[in-house]
Amino acid sequence: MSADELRAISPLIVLGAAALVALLGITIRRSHRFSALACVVGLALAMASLFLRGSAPPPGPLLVADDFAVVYTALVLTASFAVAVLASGYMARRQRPEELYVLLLVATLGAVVLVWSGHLVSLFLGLETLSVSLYSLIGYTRTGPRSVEASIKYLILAAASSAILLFGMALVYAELGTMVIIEMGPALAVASGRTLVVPGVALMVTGIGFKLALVPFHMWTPDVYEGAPAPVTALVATVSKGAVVALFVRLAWALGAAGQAALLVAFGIVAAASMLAGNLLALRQDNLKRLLAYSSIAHLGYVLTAILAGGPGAIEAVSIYVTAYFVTILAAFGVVTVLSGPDGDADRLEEYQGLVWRRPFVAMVLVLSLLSLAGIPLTAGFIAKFAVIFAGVRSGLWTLLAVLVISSAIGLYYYLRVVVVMFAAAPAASAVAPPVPQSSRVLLLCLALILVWLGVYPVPLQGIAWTAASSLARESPPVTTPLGPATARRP
Amino acid sequence: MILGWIVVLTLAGGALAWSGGRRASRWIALGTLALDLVLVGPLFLRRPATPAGRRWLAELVLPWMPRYGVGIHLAIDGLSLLLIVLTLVLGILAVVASWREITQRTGFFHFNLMAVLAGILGVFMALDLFLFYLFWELMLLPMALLIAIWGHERRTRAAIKFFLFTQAGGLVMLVSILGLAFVHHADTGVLTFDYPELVGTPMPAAVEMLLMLGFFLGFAVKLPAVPLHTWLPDAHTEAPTAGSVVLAGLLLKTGAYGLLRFALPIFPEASRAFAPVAMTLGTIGIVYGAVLAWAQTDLKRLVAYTSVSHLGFVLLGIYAAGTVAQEGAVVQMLAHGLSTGGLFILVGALQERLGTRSLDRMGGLWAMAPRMGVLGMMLALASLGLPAFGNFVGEILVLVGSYPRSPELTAVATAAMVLATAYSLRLVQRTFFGARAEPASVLQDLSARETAVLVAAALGLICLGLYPQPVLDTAEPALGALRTVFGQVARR
Amino acid sequence: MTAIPLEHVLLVAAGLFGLGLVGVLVRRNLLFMLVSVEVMLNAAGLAFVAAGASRWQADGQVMFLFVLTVAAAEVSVGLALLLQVRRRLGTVDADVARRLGG
Amino acid sequence: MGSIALLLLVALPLAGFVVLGLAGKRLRPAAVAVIGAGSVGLAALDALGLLVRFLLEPPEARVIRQTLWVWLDTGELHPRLSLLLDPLALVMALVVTGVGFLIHLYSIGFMRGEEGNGRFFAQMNLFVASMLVLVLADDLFFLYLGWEGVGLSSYLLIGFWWRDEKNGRAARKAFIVTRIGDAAMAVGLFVLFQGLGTLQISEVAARATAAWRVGAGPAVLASALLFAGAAGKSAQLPLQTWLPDAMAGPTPVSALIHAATMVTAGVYLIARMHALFELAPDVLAAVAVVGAVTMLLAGLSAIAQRDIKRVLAYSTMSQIGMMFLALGVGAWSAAIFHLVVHAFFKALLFLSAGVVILALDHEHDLFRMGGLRKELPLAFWTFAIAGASLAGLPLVTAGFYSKDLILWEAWASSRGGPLLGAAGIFGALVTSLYVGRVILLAFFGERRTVASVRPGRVLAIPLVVLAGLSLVGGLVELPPTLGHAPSFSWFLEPSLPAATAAGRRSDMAILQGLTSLASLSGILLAYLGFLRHRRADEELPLVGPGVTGILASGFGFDALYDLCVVRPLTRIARANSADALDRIFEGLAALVGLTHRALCRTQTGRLRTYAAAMVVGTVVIVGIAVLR
Repeated sequence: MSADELRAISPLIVLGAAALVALLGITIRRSHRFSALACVVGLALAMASLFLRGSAPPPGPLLVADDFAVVYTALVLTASFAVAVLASGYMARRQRPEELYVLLLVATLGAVVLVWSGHLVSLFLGLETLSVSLYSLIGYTRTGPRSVEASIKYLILAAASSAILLFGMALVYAELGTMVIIEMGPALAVASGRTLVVPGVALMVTGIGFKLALVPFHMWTPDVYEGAPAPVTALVATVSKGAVVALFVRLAWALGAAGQAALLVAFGIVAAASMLAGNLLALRQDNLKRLLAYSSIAHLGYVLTAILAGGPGAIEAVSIYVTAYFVTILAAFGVVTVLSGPDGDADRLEEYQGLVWRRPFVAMVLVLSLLSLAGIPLTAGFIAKFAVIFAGVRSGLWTLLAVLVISSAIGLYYYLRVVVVMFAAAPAASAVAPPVPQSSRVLLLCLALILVWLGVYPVPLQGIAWTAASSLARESPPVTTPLGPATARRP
Repeated sequence: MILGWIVVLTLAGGALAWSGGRRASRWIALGTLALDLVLVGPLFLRRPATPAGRRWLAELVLPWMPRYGVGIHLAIDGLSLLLIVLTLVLGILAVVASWREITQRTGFFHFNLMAVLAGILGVFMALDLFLFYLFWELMLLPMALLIAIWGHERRTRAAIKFFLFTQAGGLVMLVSILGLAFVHHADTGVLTFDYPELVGTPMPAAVEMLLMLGFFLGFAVKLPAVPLHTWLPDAHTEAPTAGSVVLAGLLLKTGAYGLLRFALPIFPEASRAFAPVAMTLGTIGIVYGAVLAWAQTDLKRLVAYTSVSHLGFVLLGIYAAGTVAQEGAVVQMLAHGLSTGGLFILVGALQERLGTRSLDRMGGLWAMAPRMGVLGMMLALASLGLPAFGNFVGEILVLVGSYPRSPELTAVATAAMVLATAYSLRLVQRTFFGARAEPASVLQDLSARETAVLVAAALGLICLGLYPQPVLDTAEPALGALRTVFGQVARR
Repeated sequence: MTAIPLEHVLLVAAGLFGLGLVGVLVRRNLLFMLVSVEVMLNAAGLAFVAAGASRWQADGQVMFLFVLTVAAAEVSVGLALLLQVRRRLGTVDADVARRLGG
Repeated sequence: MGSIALLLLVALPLAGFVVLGLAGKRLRPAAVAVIGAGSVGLAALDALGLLVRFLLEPPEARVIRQTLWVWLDTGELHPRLSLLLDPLALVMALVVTGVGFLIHLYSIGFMRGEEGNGRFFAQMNLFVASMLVLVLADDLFFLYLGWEGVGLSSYLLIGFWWRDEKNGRAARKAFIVTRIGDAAMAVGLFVLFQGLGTLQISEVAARATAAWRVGAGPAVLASALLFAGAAGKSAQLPLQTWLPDAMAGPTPVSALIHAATMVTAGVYLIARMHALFELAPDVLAAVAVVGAVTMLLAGLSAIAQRDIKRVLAYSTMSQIGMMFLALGVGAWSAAIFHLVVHAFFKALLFLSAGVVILALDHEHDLFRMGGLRKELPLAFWTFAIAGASLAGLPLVTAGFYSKDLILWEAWASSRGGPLLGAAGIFGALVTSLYVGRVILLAFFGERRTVASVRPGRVLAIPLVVLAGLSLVGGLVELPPTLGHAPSFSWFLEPSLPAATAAGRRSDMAILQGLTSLASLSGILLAYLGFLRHRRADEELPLVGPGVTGILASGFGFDALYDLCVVRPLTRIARANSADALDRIFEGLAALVGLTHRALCRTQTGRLRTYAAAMVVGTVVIVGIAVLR
């Protein structure tokens, strides 16, 4: 492991080190400030090291560090940073908050490994590190029965799904003989039969589908989102899903040849079902966290539609969508976190009645994020939805587009319903929510500004997304992918 | 360059009004709109002198999203200039009319009102289809908030219904816009959303019809073509006075403007084939709106349904294609804006004083409020299409223009004039004449402010009725340009 | 001795995997659900070992090692959570813990 | 100089309307009266001045044109607000302003002390201005503006006493029924415009004769639609039901609008567009038949009316039917002559009836009047003179000459025939019958009520003047058999072609004898039926109560329309007032809500349900992947 190889994987090392420091810190003297600081600084250093890696590729086939990986890693790190800041405010009033930051760092480490993985082993390891740390994070507020129930549900189902994923990988490996994702494409082209590969890929998709909460595997989402403490829900909704989306895109790109029409049809059904079910389930939800859970199912349906559109344009659309989705969901759950008191999270809709007149700043951030989720212009959500429809029209996925239009029309109802409740007259006896900690206030402000800035002037985001898409497209072997016509490798 | 300033100024004015106190916000809103009108003024004077070559009175082109071929392209010709002036005038009337009515959170109220007006101004100026769609969606949210926060009894339901209807239509339009862009891209290899370049894109008939229908659906929801109109009565009834004025006077016109600007010129063949269906829809709208207006007991719902009837004329005129019919549609748009805006202000004043909108609890108000009676009578007569008012000129031109295209529809539309008489006179009778339903309540007449607003609307209608030539001259070059693209449809 | 053909082993692994899957569905006690998940993981590990063996590559076994470690980690966290469930919800029965729903 | 006078003609009443409209409330009643009556009076003088000017000039020079401004100019449609004064228009203007001024004088006395006096005179001036626009317009669109303006002022004035809901309903009925005619007329204008490319009245006549041959489709369609418009405004079958209810307005309004001027607008329109109508002979025949039928039905109905004003309303309808008959047979100038004479005696009838009504404190029922001869001598004599002229008392009254001219044309002209002539004569008989009945019931027999108010001098002047005109008016047009001085039709020559009926003078004499006999026997019958054998139960002699009911209700048209048009439309509208189309979207929303609830049930919260869903999902996906 030469010096520059070490530098190549420096972000992972920094994250690991930060987790250790935080852990040791707890053993010496439990201080919430120190742990939080360690976590935040660790993430910041990791982000910095991400750009100071130098040009050398990471050693061995396990990890791949192309622009695509860098973009998604940056996203994951910023999301974790935001969650850490939110958690510092949220946990200040709880007992024994320090362990959360360790778990958070480990989860982030797992996510980054997942994003960088170019090999089945690193894929599995990244996924499991992320999952295991999530189990305990979800059940962190031990006192409430709901979060414990949520965590055990998540554990059993996640474990089962990763087992399914593993079995799928085994079948694929059995057929193709290689575990390196990039080599799978050519191996597939040369492979004799497809008897094992197709079911293998199908099983892998199920494992990934669970993490992305696509329709047949979505049922855990509302319970976990409602049960878990608010910052952890934000983590689950953003980091876990974002990393897995990156992985799915990389796999889909590499395994393009294997995906016969059958798989595409299956994916189409899943996407359509996710969009419709997500929006329909959220229609008259009175619990804000469950509502956001269902809406995130629908949003992943839109992402899957974008992926199905195929070609580098699709990857660009997905990257734009994921970025916008991250910022929006972080803002939304940030508000929920800030409003949550020590006795329980602020998830009942009545608590948000007339919020605009009681807590104007916080309410406006939530309104902005809801509008972005609904895809109203001048918000990042609109640019994202526009990119997805753009990709869809380009590849002529008319049925999926029709479902997208119908489901987002349905979606408008419940987003607007919440907004209107927030603008309604404030009830007389409304519980006075805890003051907003300074750090969370600054974070929410930044998120809101980014949200509007991306909506008004999205060109830089589109640039970044295009660099990510083209870098991924460039590395794949020159195989005609069914996900779209042969695309020009150099833009 | 003024165009950009007008939209920005309106939004800035709104933001300033939000921060200002209750009294200040009104004056700020009024000042901004007046300033906009001053900015637009010279354009109006420069109207006939547009140099032959240039089609646009004023134009602003800025890069925005080069990768997607999206740019900020604002431009106005005669047609959009007229509608912009109408927007500003009705905006001022709305602000003045709700001087006393809005008591809580007036700052935020004026912010929303200015945001809606900015959105509408943007719609009339945008030439880049993406930008057009952005402004199209932008004007919905503040309008929905106006209804939801300051509305009457069932305001939440009405606000959400209004929002859903238009958004769904908008989404379908977005897919059509993208479809159009890709068809253009496939044909010329250039990805752009710029209207001048997209016009005249050759495309197979089936695709053209499909895309045209997407556009038509989006606009038909806004310009309420009959089956898609059911959001209108709820939204108008529950909206505050200023909301109703802006909703009826302006938002409905964005649909008609969209048809004239985008649907017809970009898809000439499909529009020509679709014209009979659209004209029939228009005529059904006229009759259906009139019959329903006649049957209402709630005053605001009655006036709302008259809008459906009047806008039916506009739809008939647009698709009857030909100088006379389309200019009739433009005049009808302006006249309807003033007459229905005025009626809503009057109804708002009545609701403020009597606390009710139901006709059964009104009657015999002439004795106590003669000024309100006279102005109400004039506006009702205008809406039934009495000559010497703008509505008559609009309707007659539409009918004259549409007669050669289809005599039967024109006959039915003319017969609807009788229904218009029925509902207008019923409105006047049940509010001002007959016995007093509630003798106890004392009703003081219109204040100087309200009288000034209504007199302004009435005078505007009379000028439009007796001397509409300046309006026709402004609209003619714009419609002429659209028509050359849409081809000589109407047989002379 | 002749090498055992890959298909046979995969069948066994598939059978084991199916067993684990059914276990998760059928058992009411959370503990046994955990156990059946472990069975599924090990079945997948076995498949990996077989795949590796058929190609004379060590990758399969390396993967199996990782599977073992991860399975261990999961079980430990799972049992810890199980204790919490027992204390908080008073039962270990999967169907009783359904306060979250709708 | 002429054009300024022409402009002034319209400007004066308009100015009166604007001044009274804005400042009516603040002016004292005297000032209101001066402005109101004065403006119309000056207009009358102006019209007389123009008449003198026309008489001094040779016939072909008797035209003044004045264009105010081009109303609008789009594509090939460019209607101009332009006025045209030719002999026909001048005659109509003279009637409108002359009779109008007299009625304004009368209403100063009649409306004294009424609330809203300013509003009354403002609306009366608006009516005169609109009627003048209608009569003087040279462009059919400008005429349409006057046409609707007249309809509006009739609506406003019928509903003048707005406190009573009944008046409001009558006013709305009048405006809506006439608007049905106006809609038809509008479509007629579109047909004309599409066919001829212009709506300039003089231009239309020239181009129509050039472009269309006799009986051409567009010509027939356009004239039929214009006839429908005329029938609406002039209360002819089938749009006549609004006129009797229009009596709800003050009596001067009934006199001016629903007797002298507005209801004759239809006659003027057809006369003005005679060139177009000549291209559609069967439409002309229809005009004649409708005129005759309306004359008879209205005449018969008038016999059975209890309300003195409704009798006069049906009488007006009947007399206009006679004018339509004249137009139908091509006797244009005869129709206009009868129009003028009818304006004099019908206005007088209404005004004298007004005196009686005022005297009996707004009592309209004939059977509660009686024996007012000595009480109100002025009213009695003026009513009798006007009644005689209406009945067409031979030689002495103007009515005789105008009615006889029409009957002669109906009998002898090429388009007429014995049937129409006979109908005319029978009409004359019925007319004199109901006139006799009214006079006898109101002024003879024993007195039932005490007359409280004596008519002031201001009321008396118009009555006397109109009485004179009712008698002397006929001398303007003497038939060949009686001195042969057709100066009236000679005066109208440039605008309207002269009557064509050629026939031996002896036949004309016989006909005149017949009509005289008819009117005298009518009066005799009235004397016998209503004075000598006056029935106590107020029923019509000789006929049973059933027939009286039918006649009283104007042959049941009101009930018919109510049954098959008004009631069903109201029921449908009320049933659908909640907008059935809304159900579609409400249903859609409900459906979505339903699926929401159904899906929510899948979220049971049980771990094993989620696991089962996951497994099923996996199996399905693997199945699709492998099997497809």
